[in-house]
Amino acid sequence: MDQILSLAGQNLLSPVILCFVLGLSAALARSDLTFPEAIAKGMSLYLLFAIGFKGGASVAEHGADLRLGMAVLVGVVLSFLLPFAAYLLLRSLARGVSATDAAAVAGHYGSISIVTFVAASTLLQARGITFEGYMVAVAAAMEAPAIVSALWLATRGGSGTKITPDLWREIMLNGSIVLLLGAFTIGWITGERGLAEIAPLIVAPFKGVLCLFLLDMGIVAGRGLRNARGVISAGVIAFGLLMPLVGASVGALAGLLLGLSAGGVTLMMVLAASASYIAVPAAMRVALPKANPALYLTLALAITFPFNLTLGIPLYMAVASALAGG
Amino acid sequence: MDQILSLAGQNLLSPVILCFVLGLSAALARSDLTFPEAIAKGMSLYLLFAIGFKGGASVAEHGADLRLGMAVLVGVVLSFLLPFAAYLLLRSLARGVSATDAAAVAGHYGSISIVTFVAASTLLQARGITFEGYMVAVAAAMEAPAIVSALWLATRGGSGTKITPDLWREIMLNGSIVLLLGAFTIGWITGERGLAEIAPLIVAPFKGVLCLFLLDMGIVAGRGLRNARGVISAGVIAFGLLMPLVGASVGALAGLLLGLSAGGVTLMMVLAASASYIAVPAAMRVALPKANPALYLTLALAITFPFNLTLGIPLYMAVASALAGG
Amino acid sequence: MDQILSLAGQNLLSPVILCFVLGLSAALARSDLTFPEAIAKGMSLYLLFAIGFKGGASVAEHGADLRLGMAVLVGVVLSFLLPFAAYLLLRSLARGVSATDAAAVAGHYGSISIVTFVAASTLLQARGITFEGYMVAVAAAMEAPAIVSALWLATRGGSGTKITPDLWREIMLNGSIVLLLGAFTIGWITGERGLAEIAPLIVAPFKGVLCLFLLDMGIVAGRGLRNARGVISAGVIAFGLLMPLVGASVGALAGLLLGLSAGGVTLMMVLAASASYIAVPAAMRVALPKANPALYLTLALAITFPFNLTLGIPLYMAVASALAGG
Amino acid sequence: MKMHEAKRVEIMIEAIMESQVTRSLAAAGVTGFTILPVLGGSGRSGQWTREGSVSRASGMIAVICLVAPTRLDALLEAIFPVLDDHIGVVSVTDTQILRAERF
Amino acid sequence: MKMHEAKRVEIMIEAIMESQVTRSLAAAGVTGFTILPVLGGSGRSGQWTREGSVSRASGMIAVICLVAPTRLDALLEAIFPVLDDHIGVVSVTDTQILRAERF
Amino acid sequence: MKMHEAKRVEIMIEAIMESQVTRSLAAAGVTGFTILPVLGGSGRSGQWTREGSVSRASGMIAVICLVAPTRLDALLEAIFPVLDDHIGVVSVTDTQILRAERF
Ligand SMILES: Nc1ncnc2c1ncn2[C@@H]1O[C@H](COP(=O)(O)O)[C@@H](O)[C@H]1O
Ligand SMILES: Nc1ncnc2c1ncn2[C@@H]1O[C@H](COP(=O)(O)O)[C@@H](O)[C@H]1O
Ligand SMILES: Nc1ncnc2c1ncn2[C@@H]1O[C@H](COP(=O)(O)O)[C@@H](O)[C@H]1O
Ligand code: NA
Ligand code: NA
Ligand code: NA
Repeated sequence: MDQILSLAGQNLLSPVILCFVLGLSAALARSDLTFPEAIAKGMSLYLLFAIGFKGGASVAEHGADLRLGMAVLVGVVLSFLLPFAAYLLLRSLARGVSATDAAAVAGHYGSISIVTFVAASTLLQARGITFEGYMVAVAAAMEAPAIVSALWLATRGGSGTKITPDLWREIMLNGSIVLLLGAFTIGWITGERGLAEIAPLIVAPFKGVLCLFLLDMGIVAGRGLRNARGVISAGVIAFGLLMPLVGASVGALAGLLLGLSAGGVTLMMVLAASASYIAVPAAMRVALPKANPALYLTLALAITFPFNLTLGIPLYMAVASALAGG
Repeated sequence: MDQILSLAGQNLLSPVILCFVLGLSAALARSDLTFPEAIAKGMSLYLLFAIGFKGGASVAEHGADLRLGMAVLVGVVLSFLLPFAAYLLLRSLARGVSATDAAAVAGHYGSISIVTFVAASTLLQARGITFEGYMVAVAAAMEAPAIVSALWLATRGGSGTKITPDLWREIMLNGSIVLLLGAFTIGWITGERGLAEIAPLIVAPFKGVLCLFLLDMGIVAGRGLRNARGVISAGVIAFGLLMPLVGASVGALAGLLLGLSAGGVTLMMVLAASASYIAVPAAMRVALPKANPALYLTLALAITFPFNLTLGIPLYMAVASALAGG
Repeated sequence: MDQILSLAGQNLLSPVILCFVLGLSAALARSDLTFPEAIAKGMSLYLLFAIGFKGGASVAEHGADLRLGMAVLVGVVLSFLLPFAAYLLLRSLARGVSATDAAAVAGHYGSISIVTFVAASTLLQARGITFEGYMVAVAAAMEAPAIVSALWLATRGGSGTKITPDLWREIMLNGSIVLLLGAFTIGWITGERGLAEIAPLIVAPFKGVLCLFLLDMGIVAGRGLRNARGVISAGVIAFGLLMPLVGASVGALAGLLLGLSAGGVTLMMVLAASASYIAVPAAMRVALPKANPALYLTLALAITFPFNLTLGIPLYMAVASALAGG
Repeated sequence: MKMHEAKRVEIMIEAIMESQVTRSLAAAGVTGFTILPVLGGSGRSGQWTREGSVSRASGMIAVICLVAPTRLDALLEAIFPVLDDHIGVVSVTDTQILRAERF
Repeated sequence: MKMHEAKRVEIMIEAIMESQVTRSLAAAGVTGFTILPVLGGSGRSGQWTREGSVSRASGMIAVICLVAPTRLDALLEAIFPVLDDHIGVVSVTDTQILRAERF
Repeated sequence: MKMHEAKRVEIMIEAIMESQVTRSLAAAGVTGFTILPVLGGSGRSGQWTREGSVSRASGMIAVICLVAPTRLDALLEAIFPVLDDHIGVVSVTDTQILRAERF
C-alpha cells in the first residue's frame, strides 16, 4: 500500500501529469490558452508513429513467438466482451442514461486510449520495468472490436443500425489504427538498425512531446467538463471511476493467463481499463448519431482518462508487480 | 566600446539574427515564403513552455530566496511606470500621434517581448554568463500591468474605457502568461530531474526552433513594414529606437538595486527595453479599438524588436557587465 | 549488377521508403489517415531549411572554388535544356497528350524534386559517401529555368503566353527557392560553428522528419493515383519511368565533366532525373491554366518520384561510383 | 455581364459525415461543391471549438453547392436522409452565377 | 421539400471579439451560429493575412447565424454595440431553411 | 435598424490566383473583401482536398466582397479576365448591409 502511494505520489509530480493539470486548470479558469488543431493532430500522429515503431523494433529484437498471436487474440476478445460489462455497470449505476447512450459509452470502454498506454509505458521505462514490444499490436487490435459490440447492444431493441461497408472502412481503416500498425510493421521490418536511424526524432524527444500533448488534452478535457454540466450525474461519475477498475481486473487476469511479464500485465490492465477518445467517438457519431457525444466524450476524456493517468497506472503497476512478480 | 562592437558583430552574424534578416528580406522582396499560422503558433507555444520550464528548474536548483519576490515586485512596478515615460516621449517626438494611439503604444513598451528575452538568454548562455532563473517569472509578471496604465492614460481625457471583468480575464489569463507561469511552476516542482526527462525536446533543439521562429517573425515584420507606409513618421521611428534605451536604463537601475548578477541585470534591461507583440496588442484591440494597430504593431515588431535583437542586446550585455561586474 | 540489386534491396527496406509505401497503401485503401496541411508544410519548410543550411556549412568548411560557380551554371543549363528532351519523349510515347500538356509536363522534368535530392543525400551519408556541399545551390538554381523553357514550348504555336513581371516574381521569389538559398547562405556565413548551434534540430532528427514527410507524400501520391484514372495511359507511364533515366544520363555526363566526386555525380543525376512537385506546378497553374494538373502532378508525384526513390537512387549511385570511381 | 439564376445551398454538417454527403450529392448528379472548414459554433447541443482537438467526432464542415434551380429538389432529397438524426443545418438562397454552362 | 423563410446573418469581425459577439448573441436568445475561419482580407485599414502570425490582435472570423425573420431585429440590436468602433461588416440575406423547428 | 441594399459576390478560385484577383479588385476600386480558406471540393476536374498537401498548385480560396449594387458591374468586369481559363465559380446574391458608409 505504502509502495502504491509513493508510486502514485511520484507519478503525480511528474512533468507529464503536471502538464495535464496545467491544461485542465487553464481551461477551467477560462484562459484562452489553446493549441492549434493542426499542432494537436501533428503531436498525435507523432506519438502513434513513435510508439508503433518502437514496439515493432522491440519485437524484431526479442523475436516474435506464439504469445504475440495469443496476446492479440485475447485483446480482441476483451475488446468484444468489455462493452457488455460496461453496459450493465452503467445502466445499474446511472438509471437516467438511455440504452443508446449506454451502448455508445460501452463501446468506448471496450476500446483503448493510446495516450494512456503511452503514459503507462513511459512510466514503466522510467522505472526500468521491461514489457513485451508486441503490446502495441495488442493495443491496435483492441481499438475496433468494441464498436461492433456497442452497435449490437444499441440495436438489440431492433432500432436497426447495421454496419454498412462504409462504416466498416471507417472502423478498420481509421487513420490511427493504420498508422499504429503501419509503424509497428516498419519497426519490425527495419529493427534496431531502423530504430537507430530515427531515434533522435522518436525516442529522445518523446517524453517532451507527450507533456505538450497532455497539456493540450488537459485543455480539451477542461473545456468538456465546463460544457458538460447537466449530462454528468453522480452515477455517471461513479461509472467513470469504477469501470477502469473492472477493466483492469479483467486485464490482469488475461495478462496472467498469457504469462506476460509484470510490465506486460500492467499494460494489459491499462488497455482494458482505458476508454477510447479517437476511434470510437468517430464511429459512434456515424453509426449512433442519437447517442449524446457530451456524455461519452466527457466520461472518456475528463473522468476516466485523468483517473487512469494519475491513480490508475501506479495502482495497476503495483498490482501487476505483486501478481506477476516484477 | 570595442568590446561592444565585436559583441554586436558576432551577434549580427549568428544564425538567429541572420534568420530574422532572411525573413525580413523575403517579405520586403514580396516572396511568398510564409509559415502556416498553426506552425508559427506551435513554435511560440514551444518557446514559452521551454523557457518557463527551464527557468523554474533553475530556481529549483539554486533555491528561491527573497530576491525572487523582490524582483517580481520591481518588475510589476516597472511595467506600471514605463508606459508613462513612453507616452511622454512619443507625444514629444511625434506630435501627429493622437492621445489614444500614444496610450496604446505606451502599453506595449511597459510590457515585454518574450522572444527578445529568449534571444538574450540564449546569447548569455552562449557566452557562459549565468543569470537568475526566476527572471522568467519577472518576465511573466511584467506582461500585464502596463495594460492598466495604458488604459488609464487613454481615458484620463474622460472617454471612459473601463476594465470590464472580461477584459481582466483577457489580460490575466492570457494564454501566453498562463503557459509561461505554468511551465515555470512545473519546472520548479519537478526540478532538475524533470528537466532531464524532457531536455531532449526543450533544451537541445531550442536554438534551432528559435531560428525558425525568428525567420517567421522577420516575414511578419517585413509584411508589416510594407503595409505601414504613411503611419510611420521620422518621429515615430526615433521613438522606436530611443524608447528601448530609456527602458534599458531604468531596467539597469532596477537590476543593480536588486543586486542581480550581470546576466540578471542584462535580462532586466532587455525586459524593460522590449515591447510586447502578443499580450498587449490583443488587449488594446478589445479595450482601445480606436487606436491604430498598424502604429503599435509596426513599432513593436518592425522597429524596436529588430533594434533590440541586433544592437540592443549586445549593448545591454556590455553595460550590465561593466556595471554589475560580470 | 549484384551490387545494384543489393543496394536497391537495402534501400527498399529502409524506414524512409517503407514510410512512403505505408502512406501510399493507406491512401489506396482509402484510409482516412492524413496529415494536416499545416504540418505537411511545416515539415517541408524544415527540410528545405535543414538541407540548405547543411549545404552552406559544408561549403564553408571545405571552401568554395570555381567549381561551385561552374556547377551552378551547368545546373541552370540542364534545367533549360531537359524540358526539350522531355517534350519530345512524351509526345512520341503518348500521342494523346496535347502540346500544352506536354509543355507543362516538360517543365516539371527540367526542374527538380528537393525531397528526392534529400533522400539521395541521406542515403549517401548512410553509406559514408561524401559529396560537394554546394550541390544544394545547384538544386536551387535548377528549380526555375525549366519554367521558361516550358512556356516557350507551349507558345511556339503562338498562343501567346508571356512571362509577366508577376510571373517572374512567382518563379524567382518562390518560397522554396528563397528558403533553400537563404538557409544555404546563412549556413555558409555561420559555418561549422553555426551548424553546431542548431544541429540538434536540423541534423539529428532530420531522418525521422524525412520519414514522416514521405509518409505524407505517399498519402498524397496515392490520392492522386486514385483520382487520375483516365489521364494516365500506358505511354504516359512509360514516359514517367524512362524520362528519369534520360535525365540521369545527362546528369551523369554533366557531373563527370565538372569533375565532381562520386557522391556529387550521384546528386547531379538525381537532380536531372527528378521532377518538380512544388515550384513548377504552381507556375504552370498561373501561366498555363489550360494544361491539366492531374497529368503533371500524377506523373511527377505518383510515378517518377516513387521510381527514383526506390530504384532510381540506388541505380544512380552505382553508376556514379562506377564512373567516378567512388 | 450575363448572369443566370441559381440556388446557393449551404449545408453545415458534422465533419465525420463528409464522405456520406459527397456521395449522396454525386448520386443526385451534383458534382460541383466546395467545402469550407468550420472553427466552432453553437447549437442545441451546446458550444464547441476545434482548437486543440484531435477527435474526428466533433467538428463540422460547410458544404456549398451552386446548382441550377431545377436541380434543387433532387439535391435536397439526396441529402435529407444523411442529415436525418445528424447535427446539421441547411439553407438555400437565391443567387446568380456567371458561366452557367458549368452547372 | 418544405422550406421556411429565414435570414442568414453574416458577421465578419475581429477574432479577438469572438467571445463578446457570442455572449451578445446568447443574450439576445440566438444560440445557433457557426464560426468560419478567415484567411485574410482588405478594408479601409489595409490588407492583412493570418499566415505566420502568432498575434491574436489581428485576424478575423466570420460568424454565420440563421434566424427566423422575427428575431432578426433583436439579433442586430444585440451585436450593434459590439461592432461599434470595431472592425467588422454585417450582411443579412433572405434565405430558406430546412427543419425550421430548430431555429 | 437601417439596412442598405448591397451585393454579396462570392468568388471561388484557385489559391494561386489570389494576388491577381485582389489586384484586379483594387484596380476596379473594390478595396473591401474577405478571404476564406477552402478545405476541398469537387468540380469538373474531379475531387480534391488540401489535407497533407504542400503544393501551392492545388487548393482554392473563397473571396467574398460586399459591394454597392452600382459597383457590381465594374467588379465583375475586373475579375472576368482573371477567371478566364482558370478554375473558379462566381455567384452574386442580393443582400443588405449595416453601416453602408463603409462600402
Ligand atoms: N441557427 C444556426 N445558424 C448557424 N449555424 C447553426 C445554427 N444552428 C446550428 N448551427 C450549427 O450546427 C451545429 C449543431 O447544431 P445543433 O444540432 O443545434 O447543436 C452548431 O454547433 C452550429 O455550428
Ligand atoms: N466590402 C467588404 N466585403 C467583404 N469584407 C469586407 C469588406 N470591407 C471590409 N471587409 C472585411 O473587414 C476587414 C476590416 O475592414 P475595415 O474595417 O474596412 O479595415 C477587412 O480586412 C475585410 O476582411
Ligand atoms: N457548382 C459548384 N458549387 C460550388 N463550388 C463549385 C461548383 N463547381 C465547382 N466548384 C468549385 O470549383 C472547383 C473547381 O471546379 P471545376 O473547374 O469545375 O473543376 C471545385 O473543386 C469546387 O471547389
Ligand atoms: Na478499455
Ligand atoms: Na518593456
Ligand atoms: Na529534373
